[in-house]
Amino acid sequence: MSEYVVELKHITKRFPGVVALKDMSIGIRPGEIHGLIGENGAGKSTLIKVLTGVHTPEEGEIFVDGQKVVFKNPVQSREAGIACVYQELNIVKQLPVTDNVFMGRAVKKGLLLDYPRMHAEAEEALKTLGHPEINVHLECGKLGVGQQQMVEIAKAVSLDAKLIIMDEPTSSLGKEEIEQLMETVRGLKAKGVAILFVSHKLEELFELCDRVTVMRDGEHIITEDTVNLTEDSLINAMVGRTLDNLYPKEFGTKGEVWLEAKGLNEAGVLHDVSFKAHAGQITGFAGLVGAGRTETMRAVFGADKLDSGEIYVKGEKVHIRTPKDAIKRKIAFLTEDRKGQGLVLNLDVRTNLVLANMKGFSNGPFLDKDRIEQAGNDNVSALKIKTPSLNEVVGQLSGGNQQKVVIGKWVNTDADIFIFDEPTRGIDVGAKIEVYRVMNDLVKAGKCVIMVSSELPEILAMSDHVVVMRGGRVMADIDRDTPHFNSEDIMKAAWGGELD
Amino acid sequence: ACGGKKTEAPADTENKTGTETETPTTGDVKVAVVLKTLASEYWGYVEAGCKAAGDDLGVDVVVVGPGAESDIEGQVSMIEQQIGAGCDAIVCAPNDAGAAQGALQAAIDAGIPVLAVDTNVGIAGQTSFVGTSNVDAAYEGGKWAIEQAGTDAKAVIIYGQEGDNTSNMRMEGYEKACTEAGVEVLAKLSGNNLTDGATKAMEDLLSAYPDQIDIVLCHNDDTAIGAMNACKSAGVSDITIVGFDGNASAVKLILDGELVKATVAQQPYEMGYQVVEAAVKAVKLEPVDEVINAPVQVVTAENGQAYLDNLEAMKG
Amino acid sequence: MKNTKMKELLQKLGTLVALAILVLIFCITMPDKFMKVGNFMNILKQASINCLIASGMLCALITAGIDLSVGSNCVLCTCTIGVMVQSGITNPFLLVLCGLAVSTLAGFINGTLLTRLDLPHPFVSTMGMKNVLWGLALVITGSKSIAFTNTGIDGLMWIGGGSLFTTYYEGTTKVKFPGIPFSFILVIIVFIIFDIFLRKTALGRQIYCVGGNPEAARLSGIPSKNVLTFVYTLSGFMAGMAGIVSVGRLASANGNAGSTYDNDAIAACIVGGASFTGGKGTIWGTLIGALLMAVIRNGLNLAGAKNDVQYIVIGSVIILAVTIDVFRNKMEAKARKMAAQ
Amino acid sequence: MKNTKMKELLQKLGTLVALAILVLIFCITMPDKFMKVGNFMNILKQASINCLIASGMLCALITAGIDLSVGSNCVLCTCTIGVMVQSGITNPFLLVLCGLAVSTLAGFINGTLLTRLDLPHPFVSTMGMKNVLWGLALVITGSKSIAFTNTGIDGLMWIGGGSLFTTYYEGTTKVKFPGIPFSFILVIIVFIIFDIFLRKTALGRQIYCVGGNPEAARLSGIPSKNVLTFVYTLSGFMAGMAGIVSVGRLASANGNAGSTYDNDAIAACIVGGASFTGGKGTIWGTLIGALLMAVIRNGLNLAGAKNDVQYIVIGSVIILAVTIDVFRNKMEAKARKMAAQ
Ligand SMILES: Nc1ncnc2c1ncn2[C@@H]1O[C@H](COP(=O)(O)OP(=O)(O)OP(=O)(O)O)[C@@H](O)[C@H]1O
Ligand SMILES: Nc1ncnc2c1ncn2[C@@H]1O[C@H](COP(=O)(O)OP(=O)(O)OP(=O)(O)O)[C@@H](O)[C@H]1O
Ligand SMILES: [Mg+2]
Ligand SMILES: [Mg+2]
Repeated sequence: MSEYVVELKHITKRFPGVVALKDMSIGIRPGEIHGLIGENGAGKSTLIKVLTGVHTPEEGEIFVDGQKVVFKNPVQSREAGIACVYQELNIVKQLPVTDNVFMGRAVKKGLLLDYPRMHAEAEEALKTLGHPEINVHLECGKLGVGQQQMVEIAKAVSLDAKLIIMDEPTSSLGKEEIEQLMETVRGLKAKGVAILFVSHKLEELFELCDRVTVMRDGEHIITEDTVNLTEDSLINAMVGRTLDNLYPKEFGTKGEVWLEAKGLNEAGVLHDVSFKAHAGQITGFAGLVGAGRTETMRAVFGADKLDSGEIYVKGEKVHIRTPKDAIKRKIAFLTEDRKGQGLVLNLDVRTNLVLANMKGFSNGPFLDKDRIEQAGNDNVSALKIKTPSLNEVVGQLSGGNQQKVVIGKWVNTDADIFIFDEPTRGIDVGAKIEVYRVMNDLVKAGKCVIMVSSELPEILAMSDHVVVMRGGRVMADIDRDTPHFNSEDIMKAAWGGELD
Repeated sequence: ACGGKKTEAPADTENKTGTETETPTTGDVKVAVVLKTLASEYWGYVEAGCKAAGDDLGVDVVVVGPGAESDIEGQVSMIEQQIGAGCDAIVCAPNDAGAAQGALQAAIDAGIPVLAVDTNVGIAGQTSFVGTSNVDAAYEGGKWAIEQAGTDAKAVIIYGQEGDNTSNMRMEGYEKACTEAGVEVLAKLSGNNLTDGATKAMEDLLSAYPDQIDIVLCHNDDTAIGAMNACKSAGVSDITIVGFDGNASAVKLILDGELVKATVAQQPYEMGYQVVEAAVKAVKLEPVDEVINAPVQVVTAENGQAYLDNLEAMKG
Repeated sequence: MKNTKMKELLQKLGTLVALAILVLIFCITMPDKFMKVGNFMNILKQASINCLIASGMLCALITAGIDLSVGSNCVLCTCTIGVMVQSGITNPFLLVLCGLAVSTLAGFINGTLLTRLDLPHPFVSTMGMKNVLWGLALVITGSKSIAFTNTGIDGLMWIGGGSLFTTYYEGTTKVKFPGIPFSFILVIIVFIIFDIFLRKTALGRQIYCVGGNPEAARLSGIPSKNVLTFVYTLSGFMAGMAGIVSVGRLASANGNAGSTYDNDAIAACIVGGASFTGGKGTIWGTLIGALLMAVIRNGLNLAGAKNDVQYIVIGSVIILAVTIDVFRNKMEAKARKMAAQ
Repeated sequence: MKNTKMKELLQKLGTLVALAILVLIFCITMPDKFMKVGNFMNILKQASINCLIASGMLCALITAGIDLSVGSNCVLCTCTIGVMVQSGITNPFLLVLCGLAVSTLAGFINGTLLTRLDLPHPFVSTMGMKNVLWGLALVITGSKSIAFTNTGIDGLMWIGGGSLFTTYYEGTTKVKFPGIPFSFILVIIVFIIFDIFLRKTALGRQIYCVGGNPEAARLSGIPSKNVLTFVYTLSGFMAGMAGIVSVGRLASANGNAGSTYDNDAIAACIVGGASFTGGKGTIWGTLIGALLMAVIRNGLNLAGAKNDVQYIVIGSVIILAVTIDVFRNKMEAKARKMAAQ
């Protein structure tokens, strides 16, 4: 009997233009929670897809319970006892929850599917994940992103697997849901299921994992018991150097109010939302998932229609009906859903980088090739975007690098007011610092930055001023130099408590 | 580009056109035939006639046609190609006379004899037209049906594609026959030249005019078969359906005593044969009649068998 | 339960409203011609071939694909039978078998081309096949039409031409009730099977998955290629069924007969709620779409409308029907949003 | 620089290989008929209308849409001019203006229907419009064809029928070199403009963006709806251009002339590398696609192939051309993969 439930030995996997995995090895013990971390584009997702039979490696071997196996497709991997929650949502939006949970599997009664049983099992799986409220008959497209992620997790958990892989499962979940998920993971571990857990959030790894493997550039760097690791040693292994300050906050000079919302209302979504954001400051928006922060920003940006409310830009009352109006008013909005709303996946990096400012990169009707090239190269080096070239199709970049392209897209506009909705979602610690630096530079240049984030440490470290929302309402408005500027009070407000 | 003048004007007598070169021997003569389409039974007979003439006269005959009668541009292209590829005479059954005239002008300019078959091109300088007027042919068919059903009969017409010239002419002929005899035309509907469309049209006509229709005048044989289907499934048996084209399948139905009682046959094989004959004559600078009338025949139960035998013989 | 389901159905099918309105208009304007049992039976008959073809097309559309070869394929089936009958074969089972086999094979080739050659979209492969099959139908029939009447295959012809429960006025051969066309009964049977297949079987659900999110389907281990191959094979088979019905309905085989079928089938599906982006569409919606098309044609014919007017009206109604559906969806979404408050 | 660009182009266009092979085959098998300057000029002439229509269609396809109304729209333009000429108007500028205006308006309506009614896919709206426009063309011409020859609009007819640089044998009217068809020169001019437009202008790139992800485009400040409306208007305008060319090319206006145009245009685009899922396609690819189609038709006609054979061959070549492209793409990806270090 082997030490490992699943072991990968000397795996090499190539894609056009890149070698995603180089002689990579990893072993997962039964019943352990094994963390996997590495920079964006390090090859984590590729490794996982090799394990689940989606990609066939050029070299290397896979062992399950000491037996050599070859996975030609996901079914073989699933039959070998491996389940997976992929990084990107894999939901068929048009189908109900039950169908999604049972996608690729069938519970049959005679020739037909046994829907009553499938519904019951799907309900059960969601209940154990702490989401009994999700209606299994509802089409998935009608659920929130967080709920969709839960469906995705239920899909994996409901399989009777010996190894469950989770590729950044927490990136679209709120704090509460992350807690719930961790409980579930621990429960699975107790049942003897092994877990391979990918995350860019160090604290999650330390809290949850028994061992952690670090990858860099497709290669194995270390595998260590968590107890022997510190944040610094982990980061060092990951990026090849130590990072002294994870949150390099710099202060600008507080200026005029550049963006002000007064009494925004949208039936069922926003209720009397008002806030002010100053130039030369980062205004943080804190809250739990579904607090209405995204909806607020979409409304401000003209992506959704408001029922009532006023918006002032630099003191002037404006009527923003479409995103185009907003951009004209020098507002930029980095959306949280990069695939659906941020990028044109089948176009190249170059085009995506200038997507929001085609006019600015044109002479008359013609695009200025040289300037675009210049800006693209600047973005790639400033944001450390890992791509073979500017001509690469964006859809083929790793998740984190896609996020960086979206950031680049907005940096390339000459906006004054930047709204960043979950800007660091899914990007590695090193890259996060780059994003913070971008924000710092903007603030120092006297721009106005709004940062919506579900990560409290980030909010606390980077904001000059925090707006806390809950249920589509503003609960609190806290300055950095007031005593309420601490995690307890912000959480309290996010849960609906009164601050004195 | 119109009206290019020859340097050495040939004896420009009424109907012949000559080239400046010496008369070619029949062995090298190439006749290009561009039909409305080849993908139908009727044009298959024309093609067979052309080829047979080619064999008999020992000339090279190329027969082409676009995929559908509605493909006007396709036909223009074919005419251009045939002229471009070199031919001594060109025969055309135009999908659109105007369009064909435009394309055939190049042939006239180059002194290549131009002949029309089945449907007239009517281009200035045209050597000959072999065919029947669709108007007259339809008139004959209509008259025959009225003879059978009586002048107090009521008729419906199922036409082909609106805007199609042939369809328009057949319509004219049928209507002429009806007005002359005082037969009321209850309705005119399109069957799009397809059995499916015709079946639907006839079903709807039977619905709209129950027990009133005595005569169904159709613009082709597929249409007639469609009309027959509708009548049969509606239990209508006292009706006279007239088809057009003289396809073997329709003639067999006539002989079987089905509701299709007649089909107007324009002798496609004959037309094909005669037009090639005329073309060869024109190339040899022999005189050719400006209009060569192909006989029209209303094929009925009486003469049907003979007609079929004839068709069979021509194929062999 | 039953009630809510009915309500759901009604809600989902905005086109049903369009159909109802249309029928109403025709009933009011032409009570003597349109509003007759016989005419309604005619409409059912006239919709049959389109319904059968559209059912296969629907599956292709659900997978975000398209099958442009259905019309030619249907015709090829009829022509195959025609050629066999000409050569003296009259065993109905053998004829049906061969006809269906040819069409199913053609569908299978469509699917194989798409999946094994990794073609980007079935538009190309099926457009190519449309031409190939059309050509084949012309080749085997020698571009001639073949009549089936009096060839001794009345049993086979009954499928497309026969009616059940026909009643006559006593002692005459005059038809009182023209009977329910068997071809439409066939459609209903086929559609019930499709409904169960699409909603309740594993393969049926996989078709939606492949169309709704091909990547997710692949990652979930659904053999997308096999599913797609199956879908196009099924589409071919249904085209074959339509071909069998047209033996009796058209009483003739003609290689050029199928030119309008593809577009009619697509229109029926789309009007009935399917979408080019895949993952959507129901068989009952398709039925309504097909009936809608049949009713327009029928009504216009009864009104004696000319070709040109028919084109204009049909075009407008297609746009209108889909508009109504879109509008109704929007209203519904709005209502949901208000209720969420 | 120039060299690598040429290489890139060659690499990108696997269909060019298919075209070359095809030309070679015809040249070898029919040196006397096919391999003549005159014939090549014919091919260019024959491809012109399809090229013009396909250029507009390409834009629609890039936005993941389709425009099925182009054929009817082209015909409507010609018929409009026909009716005007019949009523005695012979000012070429006025005729062109009115023809283009009608087609552009029709395109604009297509775009407006799509974007303002939020229709799910332009298939429906443009299919509806196809019928409507066809009907209109028949209505205005009274379903009769109108001949342009000798109506005093020779200037206008020259656009579609004239040639440049025609040379004659000395002292005769016998044509030595038939001249480059002006319609094809027009195509080249239009295509160069399209190339620059699609590759180098902001609006052109926006068309690709809207095709790839309309929501992302909207949130990046690209007015997706306006871009789409523009695309369909442009498509209508190009159909109008094709209509103007056909005044001279067909020398007649006939309401039914456009039945094959839609599919030919789509085929040209798809064979040339465009995709139904949007975001892909180049104008030069489309040119090659259109030429490929024209060469097949021309070669088969010269070979005296029958319709049935033609259908089969055309279908097969369409499939083959796209297969070659897919295969070449795969090879290229593989090569890049092997090169990765
Ligand atoms: N299908 C593909 N085609 C081409 N290149 C790919 C493909 N999938 C991944 N890559 C490349 O392989 C490398 C590894 O990507 P992978 O998605 O495994 O990274 P990752 O470690 O999961 O990063 P992240 O943390 O951003 O999710 C990247 O450079 C990426 O661009
Ligand atoms: N995970 C979820 N669970 C339940 N409802 C959700 C969820 N995500 C979004 N919603 C719905 O969307 C509305 C507003 O969500 P919004 O995305 O604006 O919130 P947010 O504060 O930005 O949260 P997030 O962190 O998900 O972006 C909520 O009122 C809720 O109805
Ligand atoms: Mg990843
Ligand atoms: Mg949010």
